[in-house]
Amino acid sequence: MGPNRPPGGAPPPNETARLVAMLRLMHRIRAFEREAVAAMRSGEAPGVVHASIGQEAVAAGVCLHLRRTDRITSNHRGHGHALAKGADARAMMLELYGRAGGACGGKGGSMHIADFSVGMLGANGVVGAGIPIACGAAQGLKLLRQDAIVACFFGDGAVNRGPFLEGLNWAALYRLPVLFVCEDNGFAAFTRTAEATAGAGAAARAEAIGVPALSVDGTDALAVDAAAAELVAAIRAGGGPRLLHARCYRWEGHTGTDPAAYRPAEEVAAARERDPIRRLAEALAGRGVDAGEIAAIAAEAEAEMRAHREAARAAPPPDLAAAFADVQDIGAPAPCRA
Amino acid sequence: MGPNRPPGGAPPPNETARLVAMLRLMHRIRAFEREAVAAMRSGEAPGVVHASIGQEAVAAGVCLHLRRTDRITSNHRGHGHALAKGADARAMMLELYGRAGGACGGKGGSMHIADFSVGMLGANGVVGAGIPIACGAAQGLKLLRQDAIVACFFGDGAVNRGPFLEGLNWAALYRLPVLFVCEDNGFAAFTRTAEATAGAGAAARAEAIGVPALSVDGTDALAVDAAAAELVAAIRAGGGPRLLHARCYRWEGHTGTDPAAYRPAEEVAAARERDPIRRLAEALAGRGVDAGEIAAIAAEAEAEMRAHREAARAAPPPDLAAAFADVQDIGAPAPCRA
Amino acid sequence: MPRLTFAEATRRALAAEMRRDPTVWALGEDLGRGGIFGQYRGLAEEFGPERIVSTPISEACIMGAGLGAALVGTRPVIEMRIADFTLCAMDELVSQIAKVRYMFGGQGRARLVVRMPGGMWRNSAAQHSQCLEAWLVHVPGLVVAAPGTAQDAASLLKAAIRCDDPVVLMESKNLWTAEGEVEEDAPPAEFGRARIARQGGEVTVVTWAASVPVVEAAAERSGVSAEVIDLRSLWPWDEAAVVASAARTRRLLVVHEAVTVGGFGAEVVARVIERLGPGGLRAVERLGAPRAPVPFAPVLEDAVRATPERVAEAIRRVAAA
Amino acid sequence: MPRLTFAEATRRALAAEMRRDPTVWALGEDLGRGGIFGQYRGLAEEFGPERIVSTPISEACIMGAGLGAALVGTRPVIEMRIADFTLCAMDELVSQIAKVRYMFGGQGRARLVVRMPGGMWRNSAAQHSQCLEAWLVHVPGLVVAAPGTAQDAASLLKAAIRCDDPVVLMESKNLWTAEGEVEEDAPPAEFGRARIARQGGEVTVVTWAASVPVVEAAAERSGVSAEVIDLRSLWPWDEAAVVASAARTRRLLVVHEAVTVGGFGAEVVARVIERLGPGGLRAVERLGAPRAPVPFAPVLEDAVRATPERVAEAIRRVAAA
Ligand SMILES: Cc1ncc(C[n+]2csc(CCOP(=O)(O)OP(=O)(O)O)c2C)c(N)n1
Ligand SMILES: Cc1ncc(C[n+]2csc(CCOP(=O)(O)OP(=O)(O)O)c2C)c(N)n1
Ligand SMILES: [Mg+2]
Ligand SMILES: [Mg+2]
Repeated sequence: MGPNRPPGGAPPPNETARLVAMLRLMHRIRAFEREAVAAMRSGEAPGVVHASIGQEAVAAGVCLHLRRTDRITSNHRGHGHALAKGADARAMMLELYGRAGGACGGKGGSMHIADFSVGMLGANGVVGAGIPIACGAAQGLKLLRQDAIVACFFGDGAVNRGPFLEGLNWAALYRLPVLFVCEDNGFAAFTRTAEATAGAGAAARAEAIGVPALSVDGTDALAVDAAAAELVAAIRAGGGPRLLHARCYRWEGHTGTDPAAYRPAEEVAAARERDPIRRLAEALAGRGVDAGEIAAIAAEAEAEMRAHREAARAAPPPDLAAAFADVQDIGAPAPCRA
Repeated sequence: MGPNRPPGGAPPPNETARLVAMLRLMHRIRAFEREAVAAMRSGEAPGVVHASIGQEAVAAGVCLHLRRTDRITSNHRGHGHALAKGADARAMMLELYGRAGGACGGKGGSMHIADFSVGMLGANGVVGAGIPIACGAAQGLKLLRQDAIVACFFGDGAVNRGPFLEGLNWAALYRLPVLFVCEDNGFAAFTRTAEATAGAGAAARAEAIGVPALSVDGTDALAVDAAAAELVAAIRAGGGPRLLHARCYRWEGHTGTDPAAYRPAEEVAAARERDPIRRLAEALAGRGVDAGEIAAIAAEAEAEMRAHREAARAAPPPDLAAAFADVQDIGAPAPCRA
Repeated sequence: MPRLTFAEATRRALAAEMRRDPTVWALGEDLGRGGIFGQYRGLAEEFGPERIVSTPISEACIMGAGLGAALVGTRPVIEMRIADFTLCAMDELVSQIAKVRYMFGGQGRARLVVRMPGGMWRNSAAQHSQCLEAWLVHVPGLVVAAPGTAQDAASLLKAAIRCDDPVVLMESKNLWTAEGEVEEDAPPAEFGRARIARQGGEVTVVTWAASVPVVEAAAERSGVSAEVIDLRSLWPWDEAAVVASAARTRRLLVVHEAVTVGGFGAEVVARVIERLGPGGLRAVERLGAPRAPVPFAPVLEDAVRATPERVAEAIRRVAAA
Repeated sequence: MPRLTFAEATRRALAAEMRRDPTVWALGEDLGRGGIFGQYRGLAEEFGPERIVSTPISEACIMGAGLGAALVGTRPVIEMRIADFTLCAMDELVSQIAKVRYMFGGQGRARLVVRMPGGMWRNSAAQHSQCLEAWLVHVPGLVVAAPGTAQDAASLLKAAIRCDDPVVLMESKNLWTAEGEVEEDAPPAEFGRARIARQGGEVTVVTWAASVPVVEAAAERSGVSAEVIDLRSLWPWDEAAVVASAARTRRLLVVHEAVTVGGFGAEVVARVIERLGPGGLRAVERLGAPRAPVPFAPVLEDAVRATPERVAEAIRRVAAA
């Protein structure tokens, strides 16, 4: 339970509304990614897609504590983070399709989704690369005397790359307002977290580098919400960086085409049993939210994302000139011959 | 006190001989570096020299527990490590002078001293770069079923670079026979350890990554000796990697020409008071070693290194062909025109 | 001779070398699961996890550990997964591996192979599509090879493993599933020897790696008698073969996937001019990518790559000049 | 005009820019102590530790944090201490900084400067002497400059700080203590505009950075009427000036400190030939380092560098060809 919510007892009404918003967001993320994976599998959308289905509580639970002026950096599995920060879902879907009007004009694709207008500073195709960027963003905001924080999402795989150490040490040294979020979904590509990570894991490493950390069940939306509330409050109070270690599970393969044969069916089934969306819905029902309202939220999210996909299918490809634009102002490239 | 020595009481005679050897080694390191710094300051030796004067107990205390077949990797401040592992002092001095017959034929210089014949796999001009190399050396030895370990020396500055994290995690995962030695001399160039390193430091970081660690007073030769004995024994027993965090102080500036004005004179004076060599000599005197013998050890070391310096002064420069040799066999460079 | 994909050809070559020499081993992410292109499939089962080492996502340590292991006498095959990730291990490759023998006066050797699957691959966008061979040719100490046929993928890998210098293999992601005839017992390739992929008398077209099939197809359709030279290795490279051909055709075109500016094509052009004198040639051109990152959308990606149409047009242009 | 060292000229230029624009700041190791060449001396005292940030030895984070700070609207000056250490931050420079604007469709810009003190410097040996400008010219998204005079060191730094693209400054370690006349109020330099350092009619000699004074001295002593062009920036570079001069002299020599093979000299040669046609020139040569690491001993270092004698000889050779 976070500092904002009394431990036990009926939540205040606006609190329930907040959790309903969280449920809606989680449904939207899942519906978006279901469409995205289908689009990729059918060959409609080019490139690869990494889905975070099953992990929605982490993105939603963290980002609902952020303001529009706060920033996030993300990784290759970034649709949920982007949507949770308020990125335009239609522009994102167009981007996945490589169409004009895409969030990055069709030049980024799934792994490079960004929406700077809502503080989403970019997904990243390089594991761990968002960590130093988040640190610098926080440092820049501090220098500009802007009262904003940065959340930095990465996977369990990133904690074995150098930038994890360099970035956490950096943030601690300069007491930067950064919330590091390690989404530990049990795998880095085809390798289990435990096979690649020695010692007690992300939270222990963070503590040793001087970044206080919390570990939570990342499939429990209320737990993530509470932990994020606590950590964000500490950061906003000037306490320096924090790390949230959220244990979860990815339901899909590493990419949309990975059958994930490296894990037993029972393990996947057990994870699906702990569906963060279903459990949050149940909790809300327990708090008196109407079953019809809950069902409608899911249906609306699905309808929204279906519509975005339709729009993406119908959208034209980008203008070829885009290939040569936005490289640089000084010494910009000349377009290729025909 | 390490496992090999009873806590208190008179040490066994061979134990005293061992400590006398340690004292001799420490004197040789200091004498070598005094000559090296003088050679550089006078302009006789080109390039830069990083002296480890004041830190001799670390190199000596660790390497005396190594066998000839064991390997070490080192950093830019590597003369002591090399000498302690048994490298040829004369060849080293010639190398510093950039002369024919130098340890690396005059192509490496102080920052790239190596002596593969005694398992010294090289100093390194890049902070932290020796860490992955040490891990791989240990992994290779294991694959070759060679019963040997690797000691990896680096400074407090290296614990803020990515390879520290990547290497320690790696060694722990594969249970490699590596002794990581963090020589914490209080500074990384002109920056104090505490100004650059958040959290509880090298040992805490190592533990969090799954590498058991010990911290010792690195100016206390007996303490280093005992800790190294314990850690090396654990590694040889198949226990996987260990880290030794040795707190010490560098008496000289960062390089031979750095006046080190960034530290108060009293601080330097206090450090000199804790001279590891004098204290080991006193301990040996207390154990009944003759004062004359102790004085002779110092004098011999100084005479040896003076002689090496004479030899280096007199040695011819390398043959110019060396500049184009040992680049590669396939596609080797043609020498420059005149 | 069996027809094999590049992935399968190199898989068999690596297996053969590992059977032949117990000091050969491989390390990289997810190798135990066969590698992401299947080029290690089944090898963990045959050789065990100590010789097919699945590593954490620690590129700097993968590269640096490979060096350490070479210095004690093993021959590691270092897998970078995607060439772009080598950017996370550049100090280890350039300041350590490439220099260790030289700066220690010949005491140690980095007998190792770095496999870098590079270039465009199905809309992978800016961070997964780079071609950086020009960088590596610029680095003393490294041998650099770039196979354009399945046979060379196997034979150059064998040669790389047996080589006493560090060898970087620029493997093309786009070619992993391409097939070619492969003589499995073929001897290791010889570095620095090009292959005349197509004979011709009007234009000399120099290329390598994934551009080889593109250029072959373009030469076919160009209507010009173009001599296509597949360099196979970029350092050393077969200057003699290129100079001989260009001296005959007096027209030189270099085609590569990498950005033209600062690409290895510049070196080829400069060297041929130095050897033949400017008067030795009538026309020279380089065809590579514009100086722009690789975009995601298929139409945009096509706009920045040397398609067979663009290559054919360039061949005709140079022939006509 | 005062005579200033390169270090002092850039120190003043940075201070002036920091006074002018409160979003300009610098980060790197030991900057609070003035930087290792004195190019930040006194700045921490004037601007405080929040704008002159002394960092841990964390090159990847120094580079990556610089990018993050640029994305929120500041203009960081990223100090790499020694250019070679950029190898520890290559992903951040090449896959992040250079690509961020493009791959996000123009949403963000990396308005930042990367200062890379490079090249040989008093027997620093293989790991502290590299010249990697050719790599960076090959990377779309980057502007690359390489001052050869104290005035340009200042004016290019100013231009870099005000530029809306990421700019890499290849500063030469060997020049930090060299002096030149510096007009402090000079406007920022214009990227892509070369300086004719010496006029001449027989040979065009193109060079940059630490080679500029070497070539000027060599031209003087060569006895040949050599036109010396100091490129000042390598991307964009002043093709027009070089082509115009070479069209006149019909003889082109490019001199640089970096390894010749794959160096930026190859690009200059290839481009001039493409522009003038092979028939437009009578003689072409590149003079750089052999494809070997830089050795430690003074006599060996001298053996691999373009000394004024070697340059003068090359000028005479090209003039005579
Ligand atoms: C530096 C780097 N190395 C390797 C990869 C290839 N890769 C992409 S995603 C991935 C797994 C990442 O695992 P994790 O960080 O746990 O994130 P998850 O995919 O589980 O969300 C790998 C190895 C990469 N993109 N970047
Ligand atoms: C990657 C890298 N960054 C910076 C440097 C420059 N440098 C050389 S030594 C040094 C200080 C290292 O401090 P530490 O590791 O504590 O070793 P010490 O010098 O104290 O022995 C620095 C910053 C370097 N050589 N390599
Ligand atoms: Mg994961
Ligand atoms: Mg230190």
